[in-house]
Amino acid sequence: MIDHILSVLIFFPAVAAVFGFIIHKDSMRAYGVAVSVIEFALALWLWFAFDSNVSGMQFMELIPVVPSFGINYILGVDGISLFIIILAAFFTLIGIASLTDTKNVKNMIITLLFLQMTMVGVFAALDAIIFYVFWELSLVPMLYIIGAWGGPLRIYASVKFFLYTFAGSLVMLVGMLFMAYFYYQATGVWSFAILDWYRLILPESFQLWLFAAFFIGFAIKVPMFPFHTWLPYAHGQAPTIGSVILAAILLKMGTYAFIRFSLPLFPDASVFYMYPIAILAIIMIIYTAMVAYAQEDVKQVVAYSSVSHMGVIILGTFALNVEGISGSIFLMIAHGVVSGALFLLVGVIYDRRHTKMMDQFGGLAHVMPRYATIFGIMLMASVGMPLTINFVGEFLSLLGFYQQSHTLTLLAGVAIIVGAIYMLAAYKKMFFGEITKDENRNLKDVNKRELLALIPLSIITIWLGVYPKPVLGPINNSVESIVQLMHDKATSVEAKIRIPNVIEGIVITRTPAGEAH
Amino acid sequence: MENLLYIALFSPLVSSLFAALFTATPKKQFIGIIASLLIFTSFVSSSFLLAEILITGTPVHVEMMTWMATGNLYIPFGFVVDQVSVTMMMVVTLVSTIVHIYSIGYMDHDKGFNRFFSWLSAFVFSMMVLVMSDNYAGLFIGWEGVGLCSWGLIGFWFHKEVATWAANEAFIMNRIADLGMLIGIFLVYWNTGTLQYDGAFAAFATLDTATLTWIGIFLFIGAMGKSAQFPLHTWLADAMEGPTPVSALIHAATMVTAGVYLVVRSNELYDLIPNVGLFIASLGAFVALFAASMALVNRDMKRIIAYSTLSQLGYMFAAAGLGAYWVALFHLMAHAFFKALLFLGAGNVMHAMHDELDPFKMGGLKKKMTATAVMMTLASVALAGIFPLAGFFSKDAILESAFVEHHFIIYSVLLFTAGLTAFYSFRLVALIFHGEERYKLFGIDPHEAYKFMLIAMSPLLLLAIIAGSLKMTYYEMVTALLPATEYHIHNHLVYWIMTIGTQLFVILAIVYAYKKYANSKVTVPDGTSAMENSFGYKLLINQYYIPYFYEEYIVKSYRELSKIFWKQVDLKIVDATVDGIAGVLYSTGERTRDMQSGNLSTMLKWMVAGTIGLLSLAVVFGLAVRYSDAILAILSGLGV
Amino acid sequence: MLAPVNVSLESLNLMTLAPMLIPIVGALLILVIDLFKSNLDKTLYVGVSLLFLFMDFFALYDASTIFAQDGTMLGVFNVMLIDGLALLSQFIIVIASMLFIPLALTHKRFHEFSYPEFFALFLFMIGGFQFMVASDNLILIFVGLETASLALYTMIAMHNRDKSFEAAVKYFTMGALAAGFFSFGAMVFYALTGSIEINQIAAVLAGNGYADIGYVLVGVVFMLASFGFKLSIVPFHTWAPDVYEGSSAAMAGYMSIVPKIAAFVVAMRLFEFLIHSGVIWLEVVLYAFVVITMTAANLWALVQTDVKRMLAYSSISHAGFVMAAILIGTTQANSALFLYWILFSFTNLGSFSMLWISRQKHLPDGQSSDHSYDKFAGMIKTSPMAAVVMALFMLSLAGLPPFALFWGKLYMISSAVTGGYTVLALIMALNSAIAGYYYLKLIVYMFMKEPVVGVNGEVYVSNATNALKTIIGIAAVGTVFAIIAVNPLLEFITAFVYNSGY
Amino acid sequence: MFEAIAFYLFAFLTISMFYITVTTSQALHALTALAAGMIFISAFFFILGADFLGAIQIIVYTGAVMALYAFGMMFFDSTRDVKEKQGNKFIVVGMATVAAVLVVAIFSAPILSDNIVALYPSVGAGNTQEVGMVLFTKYLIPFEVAAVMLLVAMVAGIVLAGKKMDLSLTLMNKEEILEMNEDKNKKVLS
Amino acid sequence: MEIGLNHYLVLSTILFAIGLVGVMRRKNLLLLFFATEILLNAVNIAFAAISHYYGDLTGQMFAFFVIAIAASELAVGLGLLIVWFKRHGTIDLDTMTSMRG
Repeated sequence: MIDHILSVLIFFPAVAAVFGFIIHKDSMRAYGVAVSVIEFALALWLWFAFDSNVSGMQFMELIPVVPSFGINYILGVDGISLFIIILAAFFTLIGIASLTDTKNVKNMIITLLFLQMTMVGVFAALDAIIFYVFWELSLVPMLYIIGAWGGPLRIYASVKFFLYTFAGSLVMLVGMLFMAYFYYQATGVWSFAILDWYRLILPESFQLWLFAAFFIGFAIKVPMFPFHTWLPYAHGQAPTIGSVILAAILLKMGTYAFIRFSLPLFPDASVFYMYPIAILAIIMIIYTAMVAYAQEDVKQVVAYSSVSHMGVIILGTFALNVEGISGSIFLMIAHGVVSGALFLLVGVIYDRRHTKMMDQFGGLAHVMPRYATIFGIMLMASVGMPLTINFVGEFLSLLGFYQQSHTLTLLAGVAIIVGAIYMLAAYKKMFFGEITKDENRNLKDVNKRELLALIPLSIITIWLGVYPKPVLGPINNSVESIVQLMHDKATSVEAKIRIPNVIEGIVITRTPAGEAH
Repeated sequence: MENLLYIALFSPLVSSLFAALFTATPKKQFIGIIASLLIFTSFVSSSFLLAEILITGTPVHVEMMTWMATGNLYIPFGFVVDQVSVTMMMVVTLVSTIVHIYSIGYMDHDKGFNRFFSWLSAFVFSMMVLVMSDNYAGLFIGWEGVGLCSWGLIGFWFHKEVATWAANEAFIMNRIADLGMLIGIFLVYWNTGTLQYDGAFAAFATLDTATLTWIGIFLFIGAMGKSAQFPLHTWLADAMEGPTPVSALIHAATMVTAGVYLVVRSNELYDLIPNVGLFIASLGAFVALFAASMALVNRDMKRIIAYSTLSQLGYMFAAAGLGAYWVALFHLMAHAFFKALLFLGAGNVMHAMHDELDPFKMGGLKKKMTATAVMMTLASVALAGIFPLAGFFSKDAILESAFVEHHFIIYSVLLFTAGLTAFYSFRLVALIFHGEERYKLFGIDPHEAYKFMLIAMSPLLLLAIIAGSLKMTYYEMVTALLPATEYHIHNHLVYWIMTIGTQLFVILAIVYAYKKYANSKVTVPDGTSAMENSFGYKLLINQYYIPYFYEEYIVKSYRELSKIFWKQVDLKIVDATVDGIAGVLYSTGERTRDMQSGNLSTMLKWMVAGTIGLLSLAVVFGLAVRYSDAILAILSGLGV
Repeated sequence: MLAPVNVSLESLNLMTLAPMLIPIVGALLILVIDLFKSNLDKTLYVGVSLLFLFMDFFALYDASTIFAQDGTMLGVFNVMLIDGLALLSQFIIVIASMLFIPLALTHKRFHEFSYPEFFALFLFMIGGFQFMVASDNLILIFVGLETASLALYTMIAMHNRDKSFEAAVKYFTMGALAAGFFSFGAMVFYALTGSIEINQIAAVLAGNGYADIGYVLVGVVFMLASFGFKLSIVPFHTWAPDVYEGSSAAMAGYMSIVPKIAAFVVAMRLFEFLIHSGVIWLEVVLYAFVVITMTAANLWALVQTDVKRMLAYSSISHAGFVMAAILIGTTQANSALFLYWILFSFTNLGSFSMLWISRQKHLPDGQSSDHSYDKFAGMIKTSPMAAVVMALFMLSLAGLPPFALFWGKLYMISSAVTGGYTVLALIMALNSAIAGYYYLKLIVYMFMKEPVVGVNGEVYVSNATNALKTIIGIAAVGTVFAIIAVNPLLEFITAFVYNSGY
Repeated sequence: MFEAIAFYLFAFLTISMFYITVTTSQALHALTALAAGMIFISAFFFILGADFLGAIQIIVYTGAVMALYAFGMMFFDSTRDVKEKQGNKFIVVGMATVAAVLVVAIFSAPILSDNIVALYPSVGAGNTQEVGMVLFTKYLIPFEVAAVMLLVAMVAGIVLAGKKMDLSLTLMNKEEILEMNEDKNKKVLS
Repeated sequence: MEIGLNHYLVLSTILFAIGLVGVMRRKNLLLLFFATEILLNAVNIAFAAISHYYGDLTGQMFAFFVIAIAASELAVGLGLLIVWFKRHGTIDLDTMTSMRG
């Protein structure tokens, strides 16, 4: 089974979802929890079976699908995707376990399980078309979740989410087809396998165009400024569980794809576009942070904060060195945990008050101290307090990018200021001051079910902030091989300089650590 | 030794977590006691470490575990106890132990008692991490950690709008500086390949001055935020909204001095870039004067002390900037003792006065609160730098170093400030403890604080008095690590003239303050006197209008800009473009759907029209092909 | 005096006629049965039709095995041309017909199915289309086309509602005009080359290097107009929405597939050689047609309020999309055309059938047309299975992977990419995104809106019988599991197309 | 010379006849003009030596088609003036003129092709025989398909014009259909 | 003056154009069908002429089939008109606008 663990991880939830149709709705939640616990256990097994010292792909599977056109069902996992897969399993579990009594809970759980299939699929796929299949397919459950359980503008929000992403990814598809065609021209064989594409060295002019095509698809998903406007609507209207999964996992698809596709396939173009993208990322960071500050709806604050943080991830990715890329991958996980938790927290208060407007709150710390504490922890993680999970990622991303540009990093570093501004302002509005609204006087503090979701997240937030090594180690190995690949493939002189040669680099440093202590 | 180090480091953390367990439960006295005991444990361990260092002179260095390692970056949790850090550890643990004990009494009636100790201990832990770390990243952990705790403690009474506002202001201002710090760290990493102090310092020698200057500047920006140097100083006065023990510990004795610590710690860097050092010194001197001037007129007891802190921080930076690192550190230590004492005394007064802060509404309190009055007076004497108290030795050393280094402007500014310091300190003492008992007008019945609080304060009193005598011992210890610059004015005459002159000047200021404020004519100002309406007074009482400027021009414009970004740019431009594209497509469909009129005749006409359109194209194309040569000839004739 | 003609029977290769003759014989049989005994139940005729279609299928299978061995076959004085295109398109025609005809077994009674003649006409039509695709002689193409069209007009009218007559008349009249265009175009080519056989025309034109480019273009214009009508290329598409709306849903679905594939094959035969000989004008015009048809039809589909009309415009858009294959003209593109159309057949037939099973005789309250979006509101609550299946079809039409049409789109766009039509590939991709909106709209109605008050669940399956459900089931399975079939299909199609020289 | 005179004469006649057909508001005039035009066209066929075609033209068009149209006209009661709302006449005439001018412009050029080979050359036998020869060899299959087409047309005509179309099962509900069936049974019985 | 193929082609085109005029302007469906007959007849002339000038019978064949097609179309067309007329009492195509957009 371990040989096919990725397929099992992908299709187990889907099969379970199909069987879910025959489960009575009263037992559905138990069923959903059971399935997601098994899935999470499988994901953990994957982690234990994963050999952290290997930088390449593990647990590879290959089944021909359309061999004459080079489409194969190829799966594999490396340090980059491993943890996002685990995160996906984890958040589905948390999401189902903390699901409050919504209408149609059965449909919701079935949808979530399907969504899980697509999420795991995206991160495990090593064939561009299979990747694309899962990538697109993930839109459908999310569309349904937003559209069926969302707020008053849910239909607008869900359709916008779907179409925007769909349009972008179609452009990306054209890019993929081009890539396959170039591969065909070079080798005489059609192939959509990413690992095959890695071996292809394209002229820079081609790289530029292809990079742009892929970029549109990824950038909308991330979402990068100025393609981000679907996100506030989607988050604003989605039910809590939808926002949690959207922020924690779905957005990561875009940034993950940058690392999986754009960088190793187009090293020269990555260097060429580094500054424009970094500038976009900086606009994302500062501008959306300011927009977040202006929000009146706490969920929108978190939503815009997501965009802002994604900016840092993008910046780290385009640092094009091991520190930056590792940092950005770590930040993906970190942001997943933290923003997921924040959305859960917003959901907690929404369940009680049925509003997300901050002026309706105030002084909540008096009546909900536990809630305020957990929110505070996540708030501090979100603003990048050291020893929380976010800091590691943010620090490494910015550190990495500093090698490429000092000024831009300085600008991007404003993230830690503006991030603190909107977050603290929101926290102050919600939790501090006297209680002004009578409805808030008798609010119940977080209950057991909510704690069940929030406590593990808090623990992870601190644990990985203090001791990121179990995650950072495997990431580092895989990233080193990718950076090396980029360095080897780069054709332009500038790219050769910008992308460090890892093998050489290792010799220089690594201050001998006093491991004896 | 490692165990001692770990005990010193982690017992505050244990204390914090222990108290945190009870945050949601009602007040429990034993939590305060246990927390104090744990902090005391830390103090004891630190003392042992100090003894160890004094005896052996070798630093204790441990590496606990890896924190971050990726690419070439390797950051461990490493801790070092050397002469510099042990000084800080002693200061921190001692003052915190006292503040913890004091707080048991001070926070007696507060329902956030448990939470308070959790935060306070967490602060101690962060501070310990800050001073003990053996690398910049670890320092940054503590750096941010103390910022966080400061936020939590300033905003401790979160139901008060001003308190939470001040907390956020402090946090955000510190963040601005932290960005500088972060950039400094990046620069260190990319230029030296490591963030460990020893590795980085070793590599600094090989770097060019420009790079070093940048590193120095950015690290100092970080220090400016934490130590509230101009222009990031406004948060410190506002931070006085927090409980007074917090002000004593964080905003006087420890956290705000972290900036000085950073400069001292990076002395090998700043030694290489004297220009930056000079800038630091100048800024320090400026802040010393600037803050002292604001303290002259202020009518808020805690704020006066806060400005005094600010002013003294300026002294420290002046010293550090001039290369007299050990002097800066010594002043830091001495200042910690008497300033904490001053604050705790102010806390007693506040308790007695039911949180009244205006010294003009007090007066004559010495009868009711003799112990406090004595302590605060002695602390003020120490602050003013009167022989033989602690302040004299440390401040005098700073003045001397400025003089010896021939920075006479700095010297004179600092000297003048010393006079101001004496004046405002004794203005405060006079207003509080002497003169008419004005508090009676407000129907307040003051009483002395708990005895154990006073006892807890006594070590500080002792140290404020005798710390000066430790100067040479300290000098010998710390110069093992810091540059051993001893400032001696070789001409004895000049030395004596200077010392005595300074003393006289200061005493003059004290006497003037007493004369002006310790008599019975002092009344509660009502804003009508000529002085209160003078330009200078207004300028000072409004803090040079700097907070006003920040609020009106920076905060407001940020808020407005945010609104504009959201309402105008995001919704009306970015999003509207997206929706606009969809809208254009849709309305194009809507407008052209009339083509499908449903009338057969129209349909037939469309078909014919289509054919004719094609025909015309065909003819054009056919002609173009047939006469292509001619067309080309014409075109070339036209010069196309 | 004329010499007597000696023709050996073998040289006629009469076997090439078998697939076309089978449905014609079937049609005649139905007419004869009706003569002897009227008032027989429609199930008999459905059965007979299916039987003959199966025979037809096996005849085709037989022919295709021969083709696989011997290559292109000519027959009966070289009028018949059995090549890969002919076989592939006939497969599509016959299979789509087999999927269509059981839809006659409805729960409600409808006028057309009470006629035995309906089934006879249906089989005649299939025969007509088969002749049309299996020849490169313009006369036979014309006659086959007219046979099929005349039958089709009648079958539409036999639905017997005002709208269906209106549809039939519109279709007929425009068809007559198109027939005029076709004959004029054929005349021009004849005048140019003295021949009306496409390969001969191609040979002659290539021989003189397109000296009479003006004439060629006039011929091409009229042919384009004629096939533009059949393929519903903007601006010759105007009949399509009205005719789809007027005819029964099942018929509309059928019309969106079968006549078009026949027309595509002829268009491919006719225009491919022109494209390849570098008639730039044609390339430009086709490019414009493809883009305009895709885009404009999509835009009109956006604003529809009736699902059937939306599907009609969507079919136009899909036709435009597939037209790209003719423009690109590589083997990959032509294979993509067939692959696309096969996958499209399943999905589109499925979605029209979903409309068919929800057909009521009378409009529910508050609805202006048979299949307005409102009817589908909240369907997930009233009949979840139907909603899910319909959503599947919509997603497939939108080109969402891994459903059927995605693979067609993938291969088609890929062929554009390999053919060097980068911008076209992008336009095709973006058009899919625009199209996403209106397919999504239906899903939104079904899944995210509350059911319209007073409509109960039975409305949606009012016309359902097991036969209908089976057909929809087949279509759904084909749509969902297309991923498995793509590879064998692709290999099969590519081999056939390649061996036919396209 | 004779050929030219005949050509121009008949060309003038056909054009004017057809012009009348499309412009007159009298249906009867239109019909007559159309029939006349058809006959004049057959004259061209005779001129061009396509005797068989000429005969067919007269028989099929002027005989069968025109007769059918005449019946139709009587049925539709459109023997009198036909009132037609006209939109923009300019568009109609303009478009047709443009079309004609464009095509004429091209067609006035001679065909340059020199490699045209007559596939089925006239061998000097009578036109009818030659036509028959080709029709029943090469065009046998189209001929048969045309027969099917005519059958389809016939069936279509019968079905559409039949009485059964008067009632629409599509629009009737169950009860009405049952009732109708009973009526029918009664009729059969009676 | 020799009458060449071009003359016939031009004549055919003119007749075809007249047919188009009829198709476009006629609102009475019966008269509209007349116009479609003109279209086909116009083409027939050209076919016969080409056939004559090339000495090839194919054109006549085409013309022959065109006539057959015209006849069949007529049958179906009239059938449709009859049904419409029975219901609506008119064969004006302006009455057929129930579907639009």
